[in-house]
Amino acid sequence: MPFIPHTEQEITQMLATIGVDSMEDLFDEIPAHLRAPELKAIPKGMTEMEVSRLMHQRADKNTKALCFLGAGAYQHHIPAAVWEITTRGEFYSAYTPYQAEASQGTLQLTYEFQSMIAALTAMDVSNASMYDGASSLAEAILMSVRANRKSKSRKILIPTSVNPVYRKTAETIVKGQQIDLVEVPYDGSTGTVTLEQIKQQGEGDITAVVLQQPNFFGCLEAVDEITNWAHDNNILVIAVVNPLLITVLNPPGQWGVSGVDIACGDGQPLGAPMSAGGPYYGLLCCKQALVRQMPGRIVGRTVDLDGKEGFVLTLQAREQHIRRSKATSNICTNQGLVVTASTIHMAIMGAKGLENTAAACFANNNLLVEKLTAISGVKKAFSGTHFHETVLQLDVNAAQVLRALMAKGILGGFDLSEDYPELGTAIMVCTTEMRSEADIEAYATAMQEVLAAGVVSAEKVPATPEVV
Amino acid sequence: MPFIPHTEQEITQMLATIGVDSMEDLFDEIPAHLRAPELKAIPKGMTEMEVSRLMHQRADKNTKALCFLGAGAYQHHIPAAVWEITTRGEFYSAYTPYQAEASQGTLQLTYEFQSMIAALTAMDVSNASMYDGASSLAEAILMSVRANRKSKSRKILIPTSVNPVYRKTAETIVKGQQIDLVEVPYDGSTGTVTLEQIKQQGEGDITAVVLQQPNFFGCLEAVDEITNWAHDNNILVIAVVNPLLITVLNPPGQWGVSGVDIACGDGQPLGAPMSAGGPYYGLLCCKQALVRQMPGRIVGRTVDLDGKEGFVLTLQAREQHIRRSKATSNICTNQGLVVTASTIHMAIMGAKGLENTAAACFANNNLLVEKLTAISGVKKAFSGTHFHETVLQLDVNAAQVLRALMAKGILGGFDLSEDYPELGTAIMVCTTEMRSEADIEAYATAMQEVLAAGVVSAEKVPATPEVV
Amino acid sequence: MLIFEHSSKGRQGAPQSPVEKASISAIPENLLRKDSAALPEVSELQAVRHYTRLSQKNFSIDTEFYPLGSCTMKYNPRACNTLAMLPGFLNAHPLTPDEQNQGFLSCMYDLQSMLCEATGMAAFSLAPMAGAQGEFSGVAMIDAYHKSRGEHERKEILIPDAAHGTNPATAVMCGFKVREIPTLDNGDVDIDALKQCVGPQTAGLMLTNPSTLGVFERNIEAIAKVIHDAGGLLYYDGANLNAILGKIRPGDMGFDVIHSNLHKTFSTPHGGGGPGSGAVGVAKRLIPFLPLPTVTQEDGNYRYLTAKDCPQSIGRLSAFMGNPGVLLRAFIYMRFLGREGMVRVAEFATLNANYMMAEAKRRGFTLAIDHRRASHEFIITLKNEARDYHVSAMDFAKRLLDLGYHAPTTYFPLLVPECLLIEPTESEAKEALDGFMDALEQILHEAETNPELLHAAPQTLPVKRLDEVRAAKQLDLTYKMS
Amino acid sequence: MLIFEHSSKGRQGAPQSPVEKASISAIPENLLRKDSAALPEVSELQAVRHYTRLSQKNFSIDTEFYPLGSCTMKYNPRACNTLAMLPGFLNAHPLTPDEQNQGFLSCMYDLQSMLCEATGMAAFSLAPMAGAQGEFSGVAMIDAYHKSRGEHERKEILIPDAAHGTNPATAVMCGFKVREIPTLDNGDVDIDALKQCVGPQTAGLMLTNPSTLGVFERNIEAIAKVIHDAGGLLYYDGANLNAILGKIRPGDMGFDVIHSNLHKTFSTPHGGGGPGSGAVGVAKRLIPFLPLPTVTQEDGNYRYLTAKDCPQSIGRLSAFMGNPGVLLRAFIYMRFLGREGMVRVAEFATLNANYMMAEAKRRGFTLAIDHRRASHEFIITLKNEARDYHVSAMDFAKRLLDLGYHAPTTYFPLLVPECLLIEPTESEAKEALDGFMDALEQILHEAETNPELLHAAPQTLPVKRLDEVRAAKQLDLTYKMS
Ligand SMILES: Cc1ncc(COP(=O)(O)O)c(C=O)c1O
Ligand SMILES: Cc1ncc(COP(=O)(O)O)c(C=O)c1O
Repeated sequence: MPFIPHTEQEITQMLATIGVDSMEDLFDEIPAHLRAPELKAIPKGMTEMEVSRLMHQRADKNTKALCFLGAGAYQHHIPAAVWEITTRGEFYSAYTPYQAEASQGTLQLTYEFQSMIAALTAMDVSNASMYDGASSLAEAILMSVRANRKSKSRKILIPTSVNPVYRKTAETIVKGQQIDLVEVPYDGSTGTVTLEQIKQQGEGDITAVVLQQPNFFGCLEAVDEITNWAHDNNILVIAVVNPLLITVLNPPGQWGVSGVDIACGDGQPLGAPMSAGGPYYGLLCCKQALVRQMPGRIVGRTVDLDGKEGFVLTLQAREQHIRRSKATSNICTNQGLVVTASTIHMAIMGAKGLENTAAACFANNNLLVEKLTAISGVKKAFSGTHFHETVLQLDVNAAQVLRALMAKGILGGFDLSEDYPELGTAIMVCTTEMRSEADIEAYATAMQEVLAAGVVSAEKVPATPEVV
Repeated sequence: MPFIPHTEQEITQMLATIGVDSMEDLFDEIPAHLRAPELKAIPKGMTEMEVSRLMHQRADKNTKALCFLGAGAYQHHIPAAVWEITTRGEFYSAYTPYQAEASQGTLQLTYEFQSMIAALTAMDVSNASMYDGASSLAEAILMSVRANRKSKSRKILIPTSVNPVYRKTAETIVKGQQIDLVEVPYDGSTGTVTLEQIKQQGEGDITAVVLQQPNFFGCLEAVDEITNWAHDNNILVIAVVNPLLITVLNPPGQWGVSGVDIACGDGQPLGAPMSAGGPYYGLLCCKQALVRQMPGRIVGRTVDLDGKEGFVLTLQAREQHIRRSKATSNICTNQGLVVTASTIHMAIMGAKGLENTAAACFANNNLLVEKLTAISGVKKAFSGTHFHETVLQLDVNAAQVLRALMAKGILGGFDLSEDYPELGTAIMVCTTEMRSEADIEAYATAMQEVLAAGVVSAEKVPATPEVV
Repeated sequence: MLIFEHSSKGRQGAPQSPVEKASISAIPENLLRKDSAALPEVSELQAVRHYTRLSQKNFSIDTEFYPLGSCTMKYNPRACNTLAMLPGFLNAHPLTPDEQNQGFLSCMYDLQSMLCEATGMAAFSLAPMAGAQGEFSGVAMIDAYHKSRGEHERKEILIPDAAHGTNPATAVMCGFKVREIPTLDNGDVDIDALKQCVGPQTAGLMLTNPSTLGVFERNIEAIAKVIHDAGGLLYYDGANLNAILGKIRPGDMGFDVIHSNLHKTFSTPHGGGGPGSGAVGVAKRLIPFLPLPTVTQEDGNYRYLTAKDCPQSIGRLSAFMGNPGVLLRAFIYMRFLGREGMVRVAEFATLNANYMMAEAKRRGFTLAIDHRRASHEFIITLKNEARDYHVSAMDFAKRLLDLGYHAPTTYFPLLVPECLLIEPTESEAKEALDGFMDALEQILHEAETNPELLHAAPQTLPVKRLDEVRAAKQLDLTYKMS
Repeated sequence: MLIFEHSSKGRQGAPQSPVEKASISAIPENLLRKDSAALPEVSELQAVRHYTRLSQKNFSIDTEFYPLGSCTMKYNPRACNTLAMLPGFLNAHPLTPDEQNQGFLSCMYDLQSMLCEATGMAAFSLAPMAGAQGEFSGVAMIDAYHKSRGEHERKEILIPDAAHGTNPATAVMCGFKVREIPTLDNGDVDIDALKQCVGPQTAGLMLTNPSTLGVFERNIEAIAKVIHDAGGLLYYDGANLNAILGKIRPGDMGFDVIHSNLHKTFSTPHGGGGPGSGAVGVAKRLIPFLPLPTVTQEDGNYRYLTAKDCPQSIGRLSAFMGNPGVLLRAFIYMRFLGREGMVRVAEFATLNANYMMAEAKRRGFTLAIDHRRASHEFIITLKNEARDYHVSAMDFAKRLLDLGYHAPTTYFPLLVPECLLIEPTESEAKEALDGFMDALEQILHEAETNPELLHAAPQTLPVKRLDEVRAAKQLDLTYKMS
């Protein structure tokens, strides 16, 4: 019996100890007429050999195309050591560290994680993770509403240059609490939001403003200016950042004069494989003063009876298992194992390694954009500096181009038409340090061929359903 | 610097402590004119990302054909847990357990391994592994020469139905010691050796006789009869067995009246992936009386100062590091990590699991042979029972057939023409439990197509070079 | 020692990144970082050694019996990990066009279908990333459902006092008022009290069945009737699904929405805190509201359903679809078990719990709820021991650690004083159960004869009892490298 | 507790095998096994837990500094493991036709070439499965070479007394007589003695350089001349190649045959005892005798060379070609390092050893060989401490374990009394070296003030000092299940 260790003899002994005749007797409190039928729609059990073959077959069905797609998930190199250690049974099969003395591995690691993330973001404190970047933004917004006691409006300014799925997720999660997410349009020429546009939407009492750096388009926002303006107006600033890129970009804790109040983002670029969308983790940091408004677990350093250093879950009075309906959030299970991987990843890479990686992403993207825009019919959509993603304007239907590229083994980028219809036929291309010069060359050649072959023009072809 | 942790500052400090000015000074005892040139033929160093890509590319170049090839290496299912635990750093990166107290993990595991192998073979004792099955046979032969004090001839009878590469390996290893390996031909109709043939070669003083069960052809030898005859004539018996199959076949410790004296074989079927040929391991067992003639490491159970159970390397006076030129063998490093995997494999599978696996191999082979011999031009070469390998006689050139099958994604078996020219155009097909009915059907269909398409007849085509 | 304390200025974990830093001078100076982030500078070996050694400081299923009630710490088959980490899955970008993502999508579609069958629900969404998010989606769907029918006044969620903390926290997060329903001494919900609470303001009831008290709610049909008659919906907290898998289905009990903690019942690892999955299933009338995305199938082609397809959906809960790596592990586990394996889970989880309960009683412990069947877990109350020997449930827990067992859940559910909530799971052998009961009995004896041993526990772990008060008062949440 | 002691009759680690046993009744009754083998009957969880916990009882590079002299316990990059275990390699049948095996064969060919370049030899065979088998092939080739020239009287192999035990054992295994050459106090071979030993009976000399005394043999050219002039060949035991990689090549020193322990210099893991690789390289005149198979390349196509191609070969050493999984790891490691990385290995291994040696002297230890450069290792002799405080090298070793360090090699080389042979390797940080030296110094102090502490060590490990005499006398080599 798969994963069941009982022998016939043991079963008999145990039933006797309990004082029942059969296994069935153990379920005699369940009304008979409610008993489940045979679960016919579930296939019969399989041996590991069979399951293994099935999963290999399915995994092999997935594409092996060269990936130039980003839009919130990035293919980075992850040292082999990272997941080999992370999946050690002691990390993999442990629960949340409720018994601190028997969980010092996970607890110390989490403390180190918090320290690293705080160092990266230049923020005072970090929690032990949220589900992902999008839900972390939602929690950051809820947190800002609790934290900004000077504001009564529950109005949050959120530029449309913030990742659209992050905005949608935030909407889902905060809408039960009468919070108003006010969109601020981006500037069509730069792809960034201007202080003027923010001010325009930001009349009156505003609780917080959200700023993504680089923004969804890969463009760099004027974060200092907007942060200072917000703070001058008692508005909290919530930063959404890519934790890899802030090794070279100004970290949110140093935006403007005093840094942002809350920083969030997705930890995926720091050690999580793309894995069809997860598990990743949400990072969430804040200023010291806001720590009691933080959702999720936090680990603190303390001492044991002998005065020896040790680690525990702390500030638990914020959490649902103590505070129940008055908790800062309902989150319980978080993304611990990915945090484990990410901590090891950061330790192995070091700041220098991460900086070199980020810089390579940037350089590769410049090279790609240079090569692609050299092709007639391809041009940059926005002026200004881009990081490792760039929006390109095409003459012809984006979905068609992407499909044609796919046929050549190239996952060519993100089709913006559904989320940003105003951009017309635009795609967003991404490069990480994983894309070699030869890869970039291959993309450029493929694009050239595709465009030369002539795809159907934009009007004629209905956009394919996009996954956003 | 890859895998070198020194910072500039540390290097300076360390050189100062040593009292030299530069790293170069550390090598000043090496004659200057002998200093190595730049190692130009070695490519420049790579990052892990680059190495990883290179290795994926090379691994992808290897075939993914359905494997019906055996001949000494078998594709069995290995539970995922086996190698996940085996490659834990504490097993993977430990040395030979010379400091027993700091190596109880490896030592206890090895003691369990010895116990399991002894149980499987029904022999008294097992050592902690030899390199592989072939070299293990060589050591078994050397051991028999040391052990059989009644014999002076150094003559070993070895049927040609024993795996040819085992015979070749044994030859290489024992030839320095004036040992005479006397071949005994197999019977052309049964593919096994008869007692008569053995007797014929076995006139006079014989030191030992080697018997493989199942033999190289997958045929079952009359092991009881031959063992009894040998013992009656003061000849030691060396068994070569497949450790998986003896879960259902009579184990060597029970051959004849008193069991064989030495048993060896390759541990690969018990948890080692095919891996292009290794690492596997050689198993080597013997009767209690011969234990001091055993080569290689042996772990014993003992107690510590408090009387608590513990494990140590024992009988080290047999080994080269103590006995030097008088050691039973020069072996030092063995195949410890594969032994680790194999022990976990046996524990997870249990006797029942291994028996079911062995039986499935047998049943699958019967099915395959039934389907293939239903095709005209294919027939069994030998009468009698076969285990999971069977020799098939073809009408046409075997190499050509195999090549045509390969083009259809089928690794169709072993070409016997080079090792056994007397068999003409014969191949040996193998099935393990991994081959499903659909796989077997696919092979039969492919064979049908290949033969129908008509391969060039045997005479005309020179055999391709074979890897044996 | 912290990883930061192994740091040495100028060291780099090469060869893990491009050796040279490419020029970033094209980026405006003011947007660039001024100093390097103060991460530790260690070699790969130092990192490997540090984290390998840290890992050894954890208790885990793979090393100890871990009978943590309400957490279902069963064996996590290693193959589920290996196979979920096949390159075909790991290298799949989440926005890969559906046609190129069929291997992954087919697994997700099958997982949805199997969950429907196992729970008796009409449809499932795999989007929620943990139980709490499952609850969130469930309650948000209840809200959306009532609103879609114009019943805006339904702003109250009823929750038994034995419920997990996420239940009330979730209801509030969704904008509801929470009303607590008392539990009877026999573990069942107080139906009379329940009846007095329902009304036109009732949006629904959140129930765990078997409850967190470790007993099956026998009046479930009556309860369902009370709620449905009042126009409310019934929410099933699936944390305890392990107890009834294949034996009785939430859908058949009358539940309208459920979440299933795949990281419990379906054995995805807990990873020291996550990630999990709180896949959410619904009865037919709630299908339009399911969170996005879900996976559908047409002629053997799988695709994501998005907002366009499902305009009434409560929306997205994350950037992509839940935690695919976790979902894959659950899928693999379910294919291992098959339909016949599911039933066995419930049977042996229940057998183990009832056996331990019988043993506990025999060895002199007080059961929180006596004379009933245990579900997959049961509760010992140490209130007598606390009174007589001045030892607490915490002391028992810490002493257990010394004896090589992870402690059961303590102080939950809140209504049982000094409680140990014990859940062995089906994958533990009798040997482990007996060993644990021997340890408990030994501690009971020690409590009587040598309570100091309990107060001073643990003694054999990397640290002794930790000062939690100090941790909360003298906050030290990050190490700052100098 | 042994895995056998977790066994319970009738339990099975399903789902790891076909559920039903197929019929084997077609096999004659007398050839069938009568009873099931007495293997443990445990669940998968029990096995996982048992072996995970066992693993934690090991010291290893991944958990402790492991300065075991002559063993080169350097960091084993995890990527070497991951990449060598790609399915394309793991699923390759060893008899796959060469054309379908190009990915693997190309790695092997490149590895042969890189080894040639690194050692200055003309050709390499990867067939030997460990150092000892490398030695065997080397000596067998020397034999074959002399015989091919009709010099059948060359039946003596010269070996310095400092040599590893495998050297004499190998020579005897190949049918030679062994003659020991003494070593001078400064660590160099006694050339005068050597000269007196050579003659027409000399087949060759086996030498480790740097020697196992941790010093470079400065007279290597003179030694080579003595041997070659006598018609003998020079064998290089490559166990210590780490010390000179990229700095000086055995081929350039005049060696005719060498083996390289890839599990030392090229960082394939030692796995608690193996597997290893003793790849063997030769000067041009010995190429025809290389063990089989080797890999060749023609127009970008790789193929195995077999007996047909190489009729003079000494033959096969194993069923296939060595330990491919080990060879792949070495190949990956070498590609990581590249030509520039090789030199760094020698430099930093030597830096670390010399630093520790300087520190040892400063802290009052006696060096076996003073006033010389250490190679990648060096020797402390505790003969004074043994005399003055009645503590042995063994006591020091065991006490080190208590302090969290693996002990150095003890009692080898045999000619140094009470010795510790210390090899830090290049991958260890100064931090680890200093920590180890602090521990050694502490023990030195303890030896003076409290020698009992040393005699009673270890105290903090799973077991105290074990009774080896009893183990050898009351042999208990297998557990018998009842
Ligand atoms: C009864 C119950 N409900 C809900 C939850 C919350 O699930 P999660 O931790 O996955 O968010 C838990 C988890 O402990 C639980 O035990
Ligand atoms: C100097 C020396 N030579 C030879 C060997 C034998 O190598 P192996 O253990 O790989 O057979 C060793 C291994 O310890 C060694 O140190």
